[in-house]
Amino acid sequence: MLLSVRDLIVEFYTYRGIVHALNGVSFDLDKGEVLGLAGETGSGKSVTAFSIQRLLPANAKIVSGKIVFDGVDLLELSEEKMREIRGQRIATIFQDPHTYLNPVFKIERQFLDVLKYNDPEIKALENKKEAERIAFEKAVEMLKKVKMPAPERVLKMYPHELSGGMKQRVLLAMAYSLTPDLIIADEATTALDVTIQAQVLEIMKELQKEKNLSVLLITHDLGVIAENCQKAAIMYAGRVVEIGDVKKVLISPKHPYTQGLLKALPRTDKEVELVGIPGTVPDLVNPPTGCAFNLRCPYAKEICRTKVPPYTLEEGSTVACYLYGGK
Amino acid sequence: MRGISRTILAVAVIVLVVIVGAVAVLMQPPTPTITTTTTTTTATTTTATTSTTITTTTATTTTATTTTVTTSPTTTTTTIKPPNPDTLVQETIGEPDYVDPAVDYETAGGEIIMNVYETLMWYDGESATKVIPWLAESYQMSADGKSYTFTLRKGIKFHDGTPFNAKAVNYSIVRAILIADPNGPAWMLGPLKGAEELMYSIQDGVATQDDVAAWLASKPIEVLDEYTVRMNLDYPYSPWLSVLAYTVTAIVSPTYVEAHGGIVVGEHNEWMDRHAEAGTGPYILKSWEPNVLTLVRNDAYWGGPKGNIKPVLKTVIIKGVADANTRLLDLLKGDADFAYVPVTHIDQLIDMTTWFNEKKIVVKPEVADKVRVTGPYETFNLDFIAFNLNIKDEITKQPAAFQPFRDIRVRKAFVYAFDIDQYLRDVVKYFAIQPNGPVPKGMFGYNPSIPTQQYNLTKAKELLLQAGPDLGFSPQNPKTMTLYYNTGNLAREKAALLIASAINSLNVGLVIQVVPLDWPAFLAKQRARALPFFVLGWAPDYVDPDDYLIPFGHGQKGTFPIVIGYNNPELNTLIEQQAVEADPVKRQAIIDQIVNTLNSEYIYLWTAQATARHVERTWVKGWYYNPAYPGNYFATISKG
Amino acid sequence: MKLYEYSIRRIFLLIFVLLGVTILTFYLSRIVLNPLGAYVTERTRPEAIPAIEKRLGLDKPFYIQYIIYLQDLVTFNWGWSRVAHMPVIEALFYRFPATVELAIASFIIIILVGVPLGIISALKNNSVVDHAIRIFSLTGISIPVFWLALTLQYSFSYLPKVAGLPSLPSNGRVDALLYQQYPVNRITGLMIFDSLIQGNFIIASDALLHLILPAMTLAFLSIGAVTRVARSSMLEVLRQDYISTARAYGLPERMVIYKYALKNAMIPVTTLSGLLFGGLLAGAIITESIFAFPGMGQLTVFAISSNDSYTIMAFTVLASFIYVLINLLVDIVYAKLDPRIKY
Amino acid sequence: MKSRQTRMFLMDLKFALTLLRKNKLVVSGFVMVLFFIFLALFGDFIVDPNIAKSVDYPNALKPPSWEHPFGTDDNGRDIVAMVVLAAKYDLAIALSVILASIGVGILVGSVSGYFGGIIDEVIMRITDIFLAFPGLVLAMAIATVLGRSFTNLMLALIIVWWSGYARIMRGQFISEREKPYVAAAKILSVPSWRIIFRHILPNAIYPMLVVLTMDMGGVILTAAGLSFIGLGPSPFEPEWGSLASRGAVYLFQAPWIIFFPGIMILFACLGFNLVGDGLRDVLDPRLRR
Repeated sequence: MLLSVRDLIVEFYTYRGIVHALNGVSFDLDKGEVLGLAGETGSGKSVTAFSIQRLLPANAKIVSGKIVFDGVDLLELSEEKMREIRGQRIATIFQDPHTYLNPVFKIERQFLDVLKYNDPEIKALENKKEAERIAFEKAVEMLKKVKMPAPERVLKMYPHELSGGMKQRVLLAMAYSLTPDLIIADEATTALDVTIQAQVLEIMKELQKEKNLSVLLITHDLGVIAENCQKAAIMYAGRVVEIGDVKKVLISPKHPYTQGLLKALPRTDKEVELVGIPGTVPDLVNPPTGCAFNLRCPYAKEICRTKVPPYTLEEGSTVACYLYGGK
Repeated sequence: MRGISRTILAVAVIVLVVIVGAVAVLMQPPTPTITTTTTTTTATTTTATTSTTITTTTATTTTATTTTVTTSPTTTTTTIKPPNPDTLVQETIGEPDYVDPAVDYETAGGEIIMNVYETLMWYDGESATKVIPWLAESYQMSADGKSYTFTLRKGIKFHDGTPFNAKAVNYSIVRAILIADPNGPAWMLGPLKGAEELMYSIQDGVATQDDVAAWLASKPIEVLDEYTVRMNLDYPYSPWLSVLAYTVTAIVSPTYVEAHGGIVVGEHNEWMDRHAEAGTGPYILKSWEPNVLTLVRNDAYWGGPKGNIKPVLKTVIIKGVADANTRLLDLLKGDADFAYVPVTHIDQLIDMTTWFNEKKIVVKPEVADKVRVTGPYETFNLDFIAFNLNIKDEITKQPAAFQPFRDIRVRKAFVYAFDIDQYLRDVVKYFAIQPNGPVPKGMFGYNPSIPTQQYNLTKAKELLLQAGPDLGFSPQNPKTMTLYYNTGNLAREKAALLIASAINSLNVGLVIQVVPLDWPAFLAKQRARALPFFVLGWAPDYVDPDDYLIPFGHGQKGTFPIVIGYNNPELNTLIEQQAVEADPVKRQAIIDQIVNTLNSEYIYLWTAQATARHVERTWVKGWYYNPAYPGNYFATISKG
Repeated sequence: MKLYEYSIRRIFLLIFVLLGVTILTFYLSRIVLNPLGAYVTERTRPEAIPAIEKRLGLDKPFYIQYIIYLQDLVTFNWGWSRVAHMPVIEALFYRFPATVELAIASFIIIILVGVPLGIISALKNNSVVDHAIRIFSLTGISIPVFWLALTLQYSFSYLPKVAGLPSLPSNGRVDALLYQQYPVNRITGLMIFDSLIQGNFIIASDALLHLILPAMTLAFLSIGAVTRVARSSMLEVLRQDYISTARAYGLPERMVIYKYALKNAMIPVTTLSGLLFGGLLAGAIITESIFAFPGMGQLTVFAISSNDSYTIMAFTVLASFIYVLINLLVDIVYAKLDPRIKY
Repeated sequence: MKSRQTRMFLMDLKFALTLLRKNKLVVSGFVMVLFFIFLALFGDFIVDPNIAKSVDYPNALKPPSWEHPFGTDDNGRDIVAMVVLAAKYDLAIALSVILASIGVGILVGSVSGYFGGIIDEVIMRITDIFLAFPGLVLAMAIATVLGRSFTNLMLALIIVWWSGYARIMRGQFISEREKPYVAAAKILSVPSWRIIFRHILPNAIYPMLVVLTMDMGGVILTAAGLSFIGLGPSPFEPEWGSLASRGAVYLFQAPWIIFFPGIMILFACLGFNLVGDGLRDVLDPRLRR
């Protein structure tokens, strides 16, 4: 098992009070596997991504839980050790390409710095000039891989001179150039329009296959998950409510929330009447007791309102709901 | 709320500590007794009185460390050897306007001119009343007193090597008249034949080349031979010899001036304004940097009339230092040999109690071995407040509606309201005496028996209450008036404040505001007759009562009567009579009559006739005081 | 639009602004202040005044006077400075380098102290250090200039002298006596620079000593402003996404802060420092007059107290020119620093 | 619609106040400002106002003592009394200059920012002239011609101060002008002056609040500077700046004349600046962590 997250609880300290962003997130990710993490905005998807990388902002605190990566609990690591893992072992691709590249440096500078500090081969070189040259070549090679036209010219340009799609490809190239074991794609394609989105996902799939990487694909677009992931996990109000094989979860959803989500999804193959989920996403400053979804769940029982439902295995998917046993 | 009250407390505590700490520290300001490292064989004791350091770092508390080390000063008078014996450093205020004798009209420039150039007549050492022949050997006055013939000394050379002769005398005086600077001293040469008329036409821009040629042809100054020259006047003028002792008649080397732009009618010679190296005097102006003038010795100096003047100092540096405290410190540290110490700071050098009681200058023991303070010497600087009888509105140029000073009771009341004792004791610290009229003490024509003005607040209130109804002011409907003074002069500012607060305290319906004005703006308002009443001063040109009676008394020609609208024809004729009266006894009688009439009209409130004092290091020798000198005469000074 | 065209357009606007300034200056000096004041004393005969006006050309109608004034301005014949006793342009030539030298000295202190303080205060946000720095910088901009100058003079120059301890000089630009013995001939007018070239280390060190107190006074006032801008812009930048990218890609924290964050944060700081330097160049009026530092500022104070309108006009035109020029330079530098700016 | 907007505003205000209360610096700044305002309002009751109009040379330049905790100035007046009386003048000059300048600034800035084009270019160039022009010279000209008085000092400061605000307001209006709510108002043919004053101004004014608070201190400092070079009011109109600057001549004999008025200026300005600095953090939404 490459990555296993157990009961991760994260809180944010703001002026309005303590926001319980994650209330016990648990899931596993195997080597070479692509896990889709879906949920509405505010369900804690990005917080999970940032927690894995330990890049949470100053006012956030990981209360408890374990993130075991390749046998090592990342939460115990020193900042120095964590720095080595970031980039070399775990890479992240962020959502809005426009703001994730430093505006005042050319692409070349940023790309080469990343390589020089992470790529073992380049790090070993004493001669500065030599390191630059090899890093440059590697960058060009990676950019070609992500089907970037005229990579040499792109490297010499400033971020604001590139389009959104091209910038995302640069980030992709940077991420993959370090051959990490795990790629976290946090809404990596949401900001792009559909045609570019498809191309980028295509490139990610090829790179993933070629290097047998495992990918944690975070998105709210169930369609993207259906095409690209083997397993899917549905998050709601800071907890994973259902996780399992993508086919099972999307075609025969167990958890009422997943069912609600799917019902709200327009289908091309058949006529269907769209039904929204009543109520709104709970306020995380004082989350509801028991199962967070109980206010909006049609099958909610007394127990749902009092006790947090445990995970039970139900036809190959793990689900946290009292409909499926568990007292 | 608890958080807030704690911060309020914290802030209050910090503020309090800063202020209380400062108050404690400032209780006794350190008197500047400087310990000097000396080079003499007998080491002097270092006397360090309380030295307090205030480290007022921002809002944090003040740390006051007071170290008191007082050891009794040694009784043996130790002579401290000056660091550089042949260079004198003088720190004073301001800089010359120009150093060209033909145009310069203030003391800073006068000091340079007096050391670089020389005049036919000059003062004999310390006496200001007697002028003796200097560059001239002897002179005869014609019977009608309208012409003077001078035989000049032979063998004197200008700094540029050319000989001093009658041609140079003629050239120098004619030059001053042809430049005719309206703000300059050339008007004093007015009595010379046709000179006044020519100067007026030059100043009015109507003089033509042939007017000048005609005037020169009329030979106001005749060069009889190489070393004799005769000057012809339009009318007998007894002060002419003292005019010839004024810097405007300083003799310059014609060859040097011609080589540097010559004479242009009505225009300054910009080179001569900035350079003074073409005279016959003991020093030459070597350089003029911002605030620093350097004089160097003229080794070929002819020695003066008695042949006894041999300049010792090689260089004299005159530094303009605006801040009095710095001058004082440099003096005490030995970086300066002369320093102008104003009244506000003199109490750090001399023992004020002996000065207040016995009017004797005694230097404080701690600085006695370093500094010598001599004086008080009478100066002829007269400060006064003048009342405008015909106030004009500056914009409409018409006489203003409210003319309080036309009523003699108001003028008298203001004179009574001025607390002269408080002014002399606490403001000018007795470095001035109360004048009794326009003629300053120490000048011919001064009569000690004339009574001085008295301070009597009750009488002042009485008079103002009487005058109030006639002039339309009363406690119920008060009128405000503005008293102007020129910024920068602290003594005049305090005189204005004193009279203003006195009148305001009477609350008879007159409210006085005090407003400072820049000098040029003050003059512009004065010319426009817009100053209701003002504080000002007058300094002498040449040492003669004529130079005071005209400006204060003469309705047509007097500087002040013109601007305050005062004209007493009878007084005008008396003033003209005394100018031409040769017999001193008769002249004194006329002058007394003039002064008494003027005082009876209460036109002026005489506030002070300043007395000067001289401050120098103990190692300076050979300095002497003459009220007529614009500055120090360096030729007789040495350091040792 | 290329940078070149942008500059041309800005220079055209600059000329327009300068023209406006000359009109205002002309109005002030000729109509409000009446330059005659500098040429007429209490001894001048009233009848002589018309001739003086004619000589100064004051009797002509205003617009002609203005045109003559512009011609004089362009031909650098800026009239006679009564206060400096020399033609105004010569006075400027003499005194401006002194102001420049003081400006450079205080600018160096401002940047070396202000920027690091701002960054530290941003990195340790809301900590005790941050509060201390904020109080220090806010005090900097709450102290009256002359009060600070006089307190420094009192504590570092007067008291040590009284107590016989070594003290900092607080008067003038170099010790007159020392300058007599080791004269330095003027090349650029920057005392320290000139003396160093000529190997005259005595004067160089003395000039440096004389610079300390005035430069410290000037610096203390502006450090506050620089620190606050550096702090707020650093805080702003640290929250940007590209910083988390840098961290996510394992770049060392030191590099993330001092290379990636710093360059972005420095943009607003550069603009502010440019403006501050412009202010310093215009002459530290009060500081120069307290420390008797013979620069433009001191001359202006003398000119104001004796109403010498030619010197005041020269100072006004020079100060406005510097302000406008510095603004242009700051904009251009801003464009160089931030590639996103297009014209 | 109205109540909801005000309710939002009140909620926001309450929220801002809670933030302010937490920040120690702001509270201490607030205390200083309150003390300054208290002195200004009640000065004349605490101390007899005609001390300022009288002179008493016998006990001039007396060092701090129990009778005169702050010592006496060169005209023999007790410095504690003068400092208390001066607070009124300083508050008056600060308030009047700021209010007048913001008034003019808004007018000029809004017009040129909102309309843009030629109007903007012309107005901005004129503002540039005033920005480039050294305020000192203007103050001097006014003081010379009209004489040195308190009102003239105020006038001089106003004439120069407004240009800075005009520029800031213009910048604000340009950025607000692009916002959709302005376009919406235009479509509904709302008259432009209403758009400017009812809609854009409330949003544009926020950043100004910080600048205004800090400039309150700035005005007092500039006035003190002008007093030092001799352009301040006459001795009968006590103002901290002129009180302190008159002490410069007596620095070494009587340092207390400069020290105490200077300290008052420092605390007053520091107060305003602390409050302003705190305000900036509160008003800047992204900094609300």
